[in-house]
Amino acid sequence: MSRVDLDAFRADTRAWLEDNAPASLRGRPGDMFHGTWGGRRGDFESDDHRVWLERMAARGWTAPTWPAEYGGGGLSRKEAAVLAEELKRLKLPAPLIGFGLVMIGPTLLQFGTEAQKRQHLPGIIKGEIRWCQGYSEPGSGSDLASLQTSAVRDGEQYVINGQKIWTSYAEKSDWIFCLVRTDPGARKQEGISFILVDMASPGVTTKPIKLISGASPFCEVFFDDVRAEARDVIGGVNAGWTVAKALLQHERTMVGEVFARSVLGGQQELLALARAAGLGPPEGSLEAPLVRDRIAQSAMDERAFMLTVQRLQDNARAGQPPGPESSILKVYGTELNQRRRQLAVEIAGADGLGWSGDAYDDGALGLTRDWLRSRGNTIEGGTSEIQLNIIAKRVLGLPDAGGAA
Amino acid sequence: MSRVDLDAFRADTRAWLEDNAPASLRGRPGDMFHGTWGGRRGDFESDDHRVWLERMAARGWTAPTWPAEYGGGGLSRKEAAVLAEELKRLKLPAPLIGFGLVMIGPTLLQFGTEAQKRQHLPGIIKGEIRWCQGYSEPGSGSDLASLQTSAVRDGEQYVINGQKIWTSYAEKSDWIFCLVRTDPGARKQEGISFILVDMASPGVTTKPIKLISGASPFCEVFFDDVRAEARDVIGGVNAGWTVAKALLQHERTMVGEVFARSVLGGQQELLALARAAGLGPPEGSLEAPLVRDRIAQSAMDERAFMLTVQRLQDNARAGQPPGPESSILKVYGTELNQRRRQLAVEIAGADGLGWSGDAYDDGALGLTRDWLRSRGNTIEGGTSEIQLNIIAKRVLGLPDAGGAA
Amino acid sequence: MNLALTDEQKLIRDTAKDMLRKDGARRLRRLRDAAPDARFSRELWAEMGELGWLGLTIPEAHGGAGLGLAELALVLEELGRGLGPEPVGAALLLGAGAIDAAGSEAQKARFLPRLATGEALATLAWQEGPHRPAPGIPCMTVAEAQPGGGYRLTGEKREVVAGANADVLIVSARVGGDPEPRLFLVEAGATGLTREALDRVDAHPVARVALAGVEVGEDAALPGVAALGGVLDRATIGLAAEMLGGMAAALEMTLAWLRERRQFGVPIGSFQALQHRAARAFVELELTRSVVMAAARTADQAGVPAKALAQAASLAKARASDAFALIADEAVQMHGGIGMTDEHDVGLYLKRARVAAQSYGDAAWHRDRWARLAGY
Amino acid sequence: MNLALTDEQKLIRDTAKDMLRKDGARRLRRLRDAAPDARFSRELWAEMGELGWLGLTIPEAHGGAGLGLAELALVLEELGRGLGPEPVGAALLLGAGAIDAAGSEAQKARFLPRLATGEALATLAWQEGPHRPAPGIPCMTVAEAQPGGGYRLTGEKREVVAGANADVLIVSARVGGDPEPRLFLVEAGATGLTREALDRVDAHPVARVALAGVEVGEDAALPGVAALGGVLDRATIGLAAEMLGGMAAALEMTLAWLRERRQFGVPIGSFQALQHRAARAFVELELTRSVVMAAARTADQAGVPAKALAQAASLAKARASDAFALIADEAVQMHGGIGMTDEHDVGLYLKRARVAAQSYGDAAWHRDRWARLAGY
Repeated sequence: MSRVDLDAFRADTRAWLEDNAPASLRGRPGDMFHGTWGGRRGDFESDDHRVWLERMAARGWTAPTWPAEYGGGGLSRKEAAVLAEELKRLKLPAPLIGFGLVMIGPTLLQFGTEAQKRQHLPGIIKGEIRWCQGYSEPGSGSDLASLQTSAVRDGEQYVINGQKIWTSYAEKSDWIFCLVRTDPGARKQEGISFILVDMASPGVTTKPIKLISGASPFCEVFFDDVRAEARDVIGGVNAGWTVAKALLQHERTMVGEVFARSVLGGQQELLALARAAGLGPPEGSLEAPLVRDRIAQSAMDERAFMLTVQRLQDNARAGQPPGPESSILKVYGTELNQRRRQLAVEIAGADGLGWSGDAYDDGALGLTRDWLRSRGNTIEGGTSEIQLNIIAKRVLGLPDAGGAA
Repeated sequence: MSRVDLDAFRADTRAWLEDNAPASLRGRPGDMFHGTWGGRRGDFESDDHRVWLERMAARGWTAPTWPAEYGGGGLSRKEAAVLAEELKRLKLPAPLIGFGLVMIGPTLLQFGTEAQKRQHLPGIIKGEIRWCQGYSEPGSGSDLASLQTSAVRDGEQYVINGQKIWTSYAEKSDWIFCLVRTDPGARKQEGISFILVDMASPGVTTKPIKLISGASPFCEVFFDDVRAEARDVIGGVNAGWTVAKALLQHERTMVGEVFARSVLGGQQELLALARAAGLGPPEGSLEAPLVRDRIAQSAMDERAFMLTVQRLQDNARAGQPPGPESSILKVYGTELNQRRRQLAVEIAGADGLGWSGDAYDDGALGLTRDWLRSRGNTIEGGTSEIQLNIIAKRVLGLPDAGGAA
Repeated sequence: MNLALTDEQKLIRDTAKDMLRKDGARRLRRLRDAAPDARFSRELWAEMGELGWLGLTIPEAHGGAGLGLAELALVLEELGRGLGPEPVGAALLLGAGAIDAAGSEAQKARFLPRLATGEALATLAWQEGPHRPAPGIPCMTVAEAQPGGGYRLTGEKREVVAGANADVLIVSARVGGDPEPRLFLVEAGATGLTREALDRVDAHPVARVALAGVEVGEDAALPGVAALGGVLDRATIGLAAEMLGGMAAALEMTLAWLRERRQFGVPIGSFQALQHRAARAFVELELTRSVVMAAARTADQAGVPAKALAQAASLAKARASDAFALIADEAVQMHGGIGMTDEHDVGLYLKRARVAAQSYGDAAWHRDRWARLAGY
Repeated sequence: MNLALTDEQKLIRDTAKDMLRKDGARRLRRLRDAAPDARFSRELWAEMGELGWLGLTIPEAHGGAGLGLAELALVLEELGRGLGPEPVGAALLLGAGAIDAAGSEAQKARFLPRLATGEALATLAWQEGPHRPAPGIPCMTVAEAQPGGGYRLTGEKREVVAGANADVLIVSARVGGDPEPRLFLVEAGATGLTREALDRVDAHPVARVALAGVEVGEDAALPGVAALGGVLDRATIGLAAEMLGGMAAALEMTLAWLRERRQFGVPIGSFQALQHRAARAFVELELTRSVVMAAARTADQAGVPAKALAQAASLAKARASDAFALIADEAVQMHGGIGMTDEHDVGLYLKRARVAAQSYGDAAWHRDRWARLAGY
């Protein structure tokens, strides 16, 4: 596409957004984890949020680069970049977020049959179906391929029994993409299938897991003679491991980028905390040199991390697709966030150690919870240990000692 | 021994030292690595040093607790402690240092036959024979038991061929205690013998190894059809691994304690460097808060380490013999020294980076060399990795994955 | 100073292990489900008193066992191992400790025996900001001498251990132009005294205390001056001992998990990267044990100079803070997902580690003090 | 700003790899065996000039290639990988860089073409103490304006890269009461100029320079004022690029050893503890690459504000300092005994890492500056 065409696209987009983006949403950009998740039970922060989703989804701009035939925007990468810039110009939130758009959708585009794409993609794009992920099991954490949830063929269906754990927002989701064992006799990676299951099916129950931070973003999901359709196996029966790995790599890149966004502004937050704790005047030089040094270190690490995210993206655009290097982002981004959350609590001192009650203000209570929650960052989405194994073996080519990753 | 007897011993000792310790040596306590090493080629800093060795050796006080029948002092632990206190009171150097006293001597006492003790201990105690250690080989570092130097029986002798490496002061030593393979067919730990070899034997050659610090404290030792006596095998033929391990554990404890002594006074050295570098006035508060924090950290780590050395000694005296916990001292003491040496160079800045020449004063040149030398501390005497393996498996009881330590 | 345990000390430790360590986490969970001001069981406290725990360091003349901090540290270590939330350290080292260090004979005779039995609980209200203050920052609570005798106390205190539950609060306050605060006994029912129990992340009992012109008699003032520093140093060593127990337990729990949990067909404890990290955690634990034991013994030396006590306390607390935080972080990480769940105890150690690390001065505060004491 | 390499940049890198990286360690060893003042090969320098390396960032109008720091950084990275001791970065960024940034057209025309060919070597003498000075510490070298025109320079400079070998020294000196120093051209033969080559641990050419009333003409003063900061920032980025190459090479050398060296019947690179440490070293390397590339591109932006350049330089240098030190330490440790021997190259990286880390401001200095620039 020529520069002239792109300029025209930008002008049209800008005009359309000015006409269609609800005024109440401008200046509220949101982030990857805070926004409209959609789904059958989807509730919206406001009617304007619903209108915004509907208008964007009608153009396929909830999934700008997906093919128009499935309801996507059909935009080129350059057009999508222009759209992103124009959304950013008005500080508009994404019309829709969630695992449909970033995980199962791209997986369906890569591995799905034409029929599977036609069946599932439109619901994702319109925000009608909210998805969750059924991977880990109590006995299968880092060693995911040892999973035991079984799926037994019965006519045109599979009968599923077993338990998943660490499923984000399972209780709010409509469908789940699952790894199940379809051939118990095969070597462990070879008997696994990737199947889609409607959470409304009889026999599916969910139970929230309370974390040390007090929140319950994860669930256990139990399958008790749950029937799923055989046509919803993605990538072929007993070939699910390939699909799963592709999705995991995608997840790592996403998690890294999410952390990249979430660490933005860390310096200002830490500075404000330090000044509030009496470690410096409202403006100007901080009087606590050790804290000052740590804030600077954190800010500089944050900037280095952002630049690394950008460099991998620039390389990808230059034709060097993201490989196992994405593990770098996962390892570093999550540890950076942990260091920042701990530093915030340390700066706040006793004010950063509250659990509940009026004696602590909401910001202070958030510090405690965010610090506790951050400890899970290096565990979820593939532990740091697994990422380091991946870097050592797949990037650095160090010899295998057997076992992990 | 009663307190009264001990007091009498103290009075006698004090009187004897006052009479016999050369005045020129008082106030010069020395350390584990700087002193009189003795040996056939032993040269002495001064005649007084030679006199001091001869007088102390005549009483067996070069090895105060060793049995008098081999020339040792025959003192009880409490008497030996009194002697040490009285030596310290006059700040006298040890009359003799070296691997004879701290490594092969104790090993002979534990594993030697009566004939072996009678043959070798007196020479150690009198400082007539200087010893070195022949353990590592180019292909056998951490995996010591894979050593290849061969010893083939020939009548009452063994014929030795092979190469040792990292032998401290081999070129200045008279005898070497060696690990050699006497049964090439046995499993690797089971075909090893511990043998004593006269360095003057035909076929022994040494070659110094130049380190990155410029010094050459280590040598390669080559054995080319060297003949050693079969009676000089310690602990039995093919049973050398047991002897070697006991000696290694002793070496670790010793190295830890040496580092304990060598780190003493680190705070004052670092402070003086910081003041000299303009980071603070000649007295009083340091103006560089980050450097000040690191000096305090280093000083506190040093103190914690010293207290741990003391605690293990106190436990040993209370009947809890030192076990694999001595690896803690090796790991921590060597890393502490590395941190301190690097901090010294960082404080000195460009003044701490000289290699030679009048532009740098001797103290400054020492900073550079000591820093470089310290990098080897975590490698020699069993790498930190090996020590951590030992702690994990033998102290913490974590399961073996096969392989190392 | 001897850093090996005596037989008597081993006996105390073993008894504490059987009675205080056991069930600590269960007691903690029960208390954290209670309202913040109900996070103290008077029955259990009386029981502990009956068994002699609460008089351990109180002089025999006042009904205690007259033992040293070296012995109490073993008890606090066992309490810390089991996550026991009872304010034994604060009661003995801050409450009874302040009265013992600065009180008159009459005050000691009046309070110490009741504290030793657990009939009453005393604590010390000294902290005023979110951090231990830097040197030179004065105490803002003031005690105005009243014309008719006695004092009128005004100010706010925070992070008062068991502050909502104590029968007696010892309050630091400045008198006139004196830079050093004095200590005053304030009984629970005093007019103008309000106490707000806090719900802190570790669920240990702690409160904010406000004094709005609380009037106390002449006999409420402890005569000893400049005693606060020593009392705080002893309490700091006590906290470090509790932390030592916490980190030891968190590491042991983790080692057990490393042996038991299997992935990729082997126990995860056979992975060398985890082995080395566990070994490093153990090294830190052992060094912490040395400094805590040395600090307690230093405190027990007759006539120990204030500077030596302060150095020993700072050494112990700085190291305990860093080591407990490291070990608790590693413990959660090595437990994986299960370590992040509320139902697993390892997270309770993580929470206690952070609170303890930031109490009575964090590691950086104590390094700063160490340097100051050493003259730089 | 795009952080992917263009095809032209890849070509430059590959050419530098073939010509500058190769044999660097051999050249370094040869030079370190020479006397300190002979640690520069004029023949090799002229050859490098002929091949175009020395004019890379000199404007085309003055005989250079007119390329940016982004391109020069790739060359310096390759030089650093091979341990090449030639002062390419200093010559281009300090010597030619100062003349280009602050010189008059006549000065540029006179010097730059000779620098681009390698016929002459220029460097900058700015440092006066063992550390980069904290803000507010004035330059102690003074330039007294002479009654008959021209200046008289008095002072001492140290850590002058290639200071004993340069044909032209650009000297920073204060004029009258100005707080900011100005820059003056001093040619090698000047009366009153003495230069002492240092034998530094990395064996790179560096000297102390004394100016005992060196008289220079009016035309020796560079007219540009306040240019020193920007020149140093660009040189700092250049040094970070060289360090990036050094750490990359040290890590690659270590990875090769981990694959090759066998103990306990397996390659030591199969031990997970070493794998994880190697992986962490790689993460640090990759982050360093990002900040170095970003800094070079920032410097190349037309009209970049001084603050943005300073921030980018500090980010790059702080990270490069810490990462190179970490990787060099790990490289020696993982090599084991052989890594401690003088004959193995890995120790040369360790030495260079430390010198580079402590040059142009160490990591703490640059964090301090980052905070200052950000207003805290």
